[in-house]
Amino acid sequence: MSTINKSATQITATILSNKRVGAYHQILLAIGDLAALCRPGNFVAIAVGGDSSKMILRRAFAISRITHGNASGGAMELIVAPHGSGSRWLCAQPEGSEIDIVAPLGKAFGIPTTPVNALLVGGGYGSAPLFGLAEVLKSRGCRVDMLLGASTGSKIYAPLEGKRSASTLKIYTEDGSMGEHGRVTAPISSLIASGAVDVIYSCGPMSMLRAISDLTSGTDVVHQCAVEESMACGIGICMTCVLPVKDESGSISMLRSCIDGPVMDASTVAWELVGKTPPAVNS
Amino acid sequence: MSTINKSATQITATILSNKRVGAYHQILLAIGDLAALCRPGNFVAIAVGGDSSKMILRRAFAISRITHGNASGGAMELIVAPHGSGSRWLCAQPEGSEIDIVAPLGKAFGIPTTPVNALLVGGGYGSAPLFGLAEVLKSRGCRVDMLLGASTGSKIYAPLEGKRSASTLKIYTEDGSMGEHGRVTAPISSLIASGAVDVIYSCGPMSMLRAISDLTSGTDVVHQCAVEESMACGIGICMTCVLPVKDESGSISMLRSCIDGPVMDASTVAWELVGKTPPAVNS
Amino acid sequence: MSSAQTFDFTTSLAGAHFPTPIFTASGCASSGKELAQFFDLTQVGAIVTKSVMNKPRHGRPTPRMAETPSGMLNSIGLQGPGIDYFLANDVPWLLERGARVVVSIAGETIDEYAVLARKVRAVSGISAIEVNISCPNVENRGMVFACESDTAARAIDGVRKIIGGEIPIIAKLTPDVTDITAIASSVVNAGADALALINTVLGMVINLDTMRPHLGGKTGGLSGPAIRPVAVRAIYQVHSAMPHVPILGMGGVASGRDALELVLAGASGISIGTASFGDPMALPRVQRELQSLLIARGFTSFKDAIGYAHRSETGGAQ
Amino acid sequence: MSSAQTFDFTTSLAGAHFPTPIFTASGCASSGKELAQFFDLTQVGAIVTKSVMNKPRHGRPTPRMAETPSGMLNSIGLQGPGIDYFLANDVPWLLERGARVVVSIAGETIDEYAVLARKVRAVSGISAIEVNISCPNVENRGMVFACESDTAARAIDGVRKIIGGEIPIIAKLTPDVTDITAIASSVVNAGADALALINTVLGMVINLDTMRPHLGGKTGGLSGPAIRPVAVRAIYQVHSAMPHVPILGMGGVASGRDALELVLAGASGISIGTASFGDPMALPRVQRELQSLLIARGFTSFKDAIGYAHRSETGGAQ
Ligand SMILES: Cc1cc2nc3c(=O)[nH]c(=O)nc-3n(C[C@H](O)[C@H](O)[C@H](O)COP(=O)(O)OP(=O)(O)OC[C@H]3O[C@@H](n4cnc5c(N)ncnc54)[C@H](O)[C@@H]3O)c2cc1C
Ligand SMILES: Cc1cc2nc3c(=O)[nH]c(=O)nc-3n(C[C@H](O)[C@H](O)[C@H](O)COP(=O)(O)OP(=O)(O)OC[C@H]3O[C@@H](n4cnc5c(N)ncnc54)[C@H](O)[C@@H]3O)c2cc1C
Ligand SMILES: Cc1cc2nc3c(=O)[nH]c(=O)nc-3n(C[C@H](O)[C@H](O)[C@H](O)COP(=O)(O)O)c2cc1C
Ligand SMILES: Cc1cc2nc3c(=O)[nH]c(=O)nc-3n(C[C@H](O)[C@H](O)[C@H](O)COP(=O)(O)O)c2cc1C
Ligand code: FES
Ligand code: FES
Repeated sequence: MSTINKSATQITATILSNKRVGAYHQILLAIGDLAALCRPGNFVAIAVGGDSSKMILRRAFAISRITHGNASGGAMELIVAPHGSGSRWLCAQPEGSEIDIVAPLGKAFGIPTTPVNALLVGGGYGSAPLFGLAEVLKSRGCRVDMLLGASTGSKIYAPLEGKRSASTLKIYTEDGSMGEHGRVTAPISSLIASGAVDVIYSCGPMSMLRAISDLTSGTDVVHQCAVEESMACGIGICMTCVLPVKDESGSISMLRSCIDGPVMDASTVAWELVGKTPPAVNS
Repeated sequence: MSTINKSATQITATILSNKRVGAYHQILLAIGDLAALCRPGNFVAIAVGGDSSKMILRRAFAISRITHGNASGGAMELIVAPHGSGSRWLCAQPEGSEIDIVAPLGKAFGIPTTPVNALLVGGGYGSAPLFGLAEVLKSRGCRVDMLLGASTGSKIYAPLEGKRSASTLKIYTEDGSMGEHGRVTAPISSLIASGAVDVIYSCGPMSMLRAISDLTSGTDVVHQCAVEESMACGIGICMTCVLPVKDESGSISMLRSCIDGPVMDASTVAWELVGKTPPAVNS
Repeated sequence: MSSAQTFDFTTSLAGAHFPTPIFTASGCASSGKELAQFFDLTQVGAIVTKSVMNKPRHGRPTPRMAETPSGMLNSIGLQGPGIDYFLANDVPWLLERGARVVVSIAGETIDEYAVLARKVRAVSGISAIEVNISCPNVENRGMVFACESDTAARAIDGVRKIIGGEIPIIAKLTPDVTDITAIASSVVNAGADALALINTVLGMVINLDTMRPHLGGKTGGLSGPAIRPVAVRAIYQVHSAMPHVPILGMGGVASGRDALELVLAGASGISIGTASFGDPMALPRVQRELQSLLIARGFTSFKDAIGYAHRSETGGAQ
Repeated sequence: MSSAQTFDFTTSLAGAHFPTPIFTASGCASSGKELAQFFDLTQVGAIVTKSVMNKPRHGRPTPRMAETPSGMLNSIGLQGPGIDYFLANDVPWLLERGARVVVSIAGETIDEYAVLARKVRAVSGISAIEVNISCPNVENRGMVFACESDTAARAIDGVRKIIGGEIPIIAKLTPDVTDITAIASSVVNAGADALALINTVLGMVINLDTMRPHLGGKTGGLSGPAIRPVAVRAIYQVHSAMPHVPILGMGGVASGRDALELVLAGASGISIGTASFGDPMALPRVQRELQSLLIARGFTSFKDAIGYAHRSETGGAQ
């Protein structure tokens, strides 16, 4: 009936594997036919805590990668940081557990119709959706460079994966424990200046997304970012996850990052107003 | 400092085994040195639902039996009916799970100093504390007869155990699916009349306890019953579990069944006032 | 014993009829569209839309939510597109598809309620109007309308003058008052045909990292299972005081058993709010569960169960 | 950075001093004795005893409790031995062992509060008196004293006339009012030296087997983590309105992080109620956890954290 989240379904998925990788858990869920409907940038909303849980809201996680395959259908990979009680519960679920998920949710990354030079920038677990995205872009003939950053080396997810899926990979850590010492945004200006970048795809902390937006503003580089706001519902019914976004006329709307995002055109986000009340609507 | 619950401790106990037996689960917990402090009639209060549980109160269960023994210390046996969400959670915990318990709690059955003829009457999971009690009574030279009753056969816990621990065992079910057809209270009058009973120990639904009290009233038979009231704390601090009890002068107090019970002298309980407000206190 | 085929699940609120008593809760279903992917909107009682104001509104700054034990706080601040856009776009979309629509309105002044009622009146096909008076009154130190009998009654009176008698007026009350039956009786006297009970309970969470109130709006509304006992109490009290005023009950309903509690306390319909966040299929599920529980208890019609907990111990269900 | 050795954990409530800010909550520790098996009563701030009335009382019929999501309802009905027995037996037991004692009193009439205060005054060694005015006033249609500024103030005034200036008077308020700051300011004007916030929230559970209210007393008081956001909000509002009136905070505290929320909102002391039912060692545990959290945030003294959430964004902790 509706066009919002038109592939989304609620299913019970079995955990195929759950492995600690650095500071994260790599969790593989059997999702059957749903796999065919998931696109890079979509996310999944997961019920946490079991039957008698005091946690009443789902937790959102980027779909890191989809593997199609064997008899039992496709699988969905997640990269989960044990943060608070919900994500820690998920990371503690053993292989074989049944998990209640709703997926795929939200807007996916836009894929160019002609080959372009793409720069993928991930911060922390923000690298999650980039591996799957890189594969799709490469299959369309794009050149894919990847930058991954984090505060420390254990928070760089699977650097070897990165190497496999991108043409080049550079890693930055703030404490210098892996890759270059510094922030993942450091090389972006010169990459843009050298003309090596047509589109930037980014995912990570809001401050990183905003910093990249500052670097691309005034350039021809398109910047698609996957934002992260606290979400109560993940399906567009609660209005908790809003972000100030400008339309062509410059007027600002508070858009829901769960259904109008998480992937957004970074140049339309009014970054300076995030977490503030925009000026009153004039009508 | 206090004399209330003077052996009670909070410990983490490991589930040694969890087996379905008829309509119940027989659960064995490793409790180490605590075993030496538990007496028949004491109960244990168990935290349910895990770390993120919305169930904030402990559940009370009679200690069915204590086994002393091997290197790791003693074990506590429980007989648990999967009733609501808390007891179902407990019944679903696999071997090896760690459970948060407080035990031993409450007043135990009084053990006669000289050998007597004891009749043990259990309704449903109310048979739980009777097996351990039977062993103690027999070790003191008492004759132990046992009556077990339930609505149906699957709710008679471990009839073979009963046979082993008592001199005689009679079973009653309301649907006639096991033992005699009828209520467990049926034979009591004639047993009393025949002089075969000095003390009755009972545990089961309040209506059963009350019916037995009616049968013993006006006789010389002592009746110790283990009552069951909804308990929020199990340790005497909340006043939810009260029961109207008469003192020698006949005046009624609302006593806490968790610390002044669960075992009570049935002749002092004002059964007709249970669930009602006694007349105002005169002072 | 009745079965799902013969069971009469219909309900009515002051003359408006619904095939089932399960509704969305205002602000927990947006304009309805968003849930259409998950279930057929025509199969539930009605879609209660997010409270709409006269002008478009941005609402409060983020963060707008905090999860709490068995509940959550929200401070949305009535973000919305304004009544004109809403009536021109969202309502027709729902009506065209055959869903029943209850429009929720919210104002900052007594006048704004009347203006909103006039605009709603101009659109046909709407089943009822829910008047959310749990909003700050800018003309009176931001005091919430529903916190005082006087302002609550005046807001409802303004709506009644415009739309009274055409479609039922459901006044939605806050539980954050000393005596909810007093507020209830004043809005009924002012012309409310039914009552919606309860709105969220005022709460706050302090963020332990910033050590400041977590929500952008500082305080927020507590909803979810945590407040269910408060909802049951409010419904029971009001139904007891005014048994003939129908109540749309809400507050922490996440399952059929929860819904049944509110119905027995006196609710003629049930709105499901926060539960849809955790389970997008909550409405059809609760509806199914409620029906089975009623049938299992020997009821042949939903209406027989309304307020059943008030009947004397000896009265029977059947 | 301070350590557990140098950290100043002491607090005071209107002149009464306590080695730590963690107290029991009235009605959730009986007379104190029952918890002595689980921890050393002298190691926590104080034992707040169950509200005692002038005469012995049976209280309400059972069932007296119902578990609810992340909370519980109780309807004890102030069962107790009466003030004479209590002062002759329970208070001496606690004082002899070196515990600090806050005596909670409850009355059915304005006079009864004064009578109770006179009896408490006759006993030395008591740290403070908590006046539970969240009880029904039999002289005024059973309306709870703390629901109206007037009756709330008169109950406190009666106590002040007897005991004012000797030991601190802590007025305990119900959150079930339209404006808790108004009630707070009227009791402070009447002579309350400090406030206890919050008592339980009125709720109800319907038993789905009997289809009637589950509790013997029909309604009951909701407590536990479910109501924590309400407690934080009430404490924040009252501290904001009257920053110099000390608050004994309570409502759903089950861990150090919960206690910290209430402290940052404005509480000078924290009572632990329902959490002790689930964990008899809750008091010493919460106390330990709170201290670590404060030290980790750079505080060297507990008092510096009181009401910290109200300070401007730029002010620092140290
Ligand atoms: C679109 C999207 C994609 C995400 N992808 C990933 C991912 O791939 N891997 C990963 O580890 N994490 C991801 N996150 C963050 C993840 O949702 C949070 O870490 C998680 O919700 C925290 O829940 P908790 O119970 O552990 O923490 P708590 O702090 O106890 O959660 C309390 C509440 O706040 C919300 N919340 C807390 N932190 C966040 C956050 N950062 N973002 C949104 N809501 C939050 C929770 O959903 C919950 O409702 C993503 C978030 C969004 C919105
Ligand atoms: C002293 C004592 C000994 C007991 N011994 C046993 C035993 O050996 N085996 C066994 O299976 N059960 C026993 N019970 C009953 C057991 O405590 C309840 O079945 C259990 O608490 C139900 O919890 P729930 O979450 O499954 O049910 P729910 O109905 O969801 O529980 C909701 C609340 O009500 C309380 N409650 C519900 N039913 C009872 C009840 N019958 N008695 C007390 N509180 C109740 C729970 O503790 C909980 O707080 C005993 C109870 C007491 C007081
Ligand atoms: C995110 C959110 C937004 C809400 N917005 C509104 C609203 O706009 N108008 C209104 O009357 N109630 C609003 N409510 C209150 C709900 O309609 C409902 O009364 C309350 O949440 C209790 O029900 P629940 O526990 O099922 O959510 C909102 C609740 C939530 C959680
Ligand atoms: C079983 C029970 C009995 C209570 N009895 C009293 C009482 O006698 N006097 C009083 O002032 N508060 C009483 N209270 C309220 C508590 O002191 C406290 O204010 C409330 O429970 C909130 O705190 P909590 O969530 O930590 O329990 C009682 C609470 C419970 C749960
Ligand atoms: S999370 Fe609910 S609208 Fe986006
Ligand atoms: S269960 Fe709390 S006093 Fe008995």
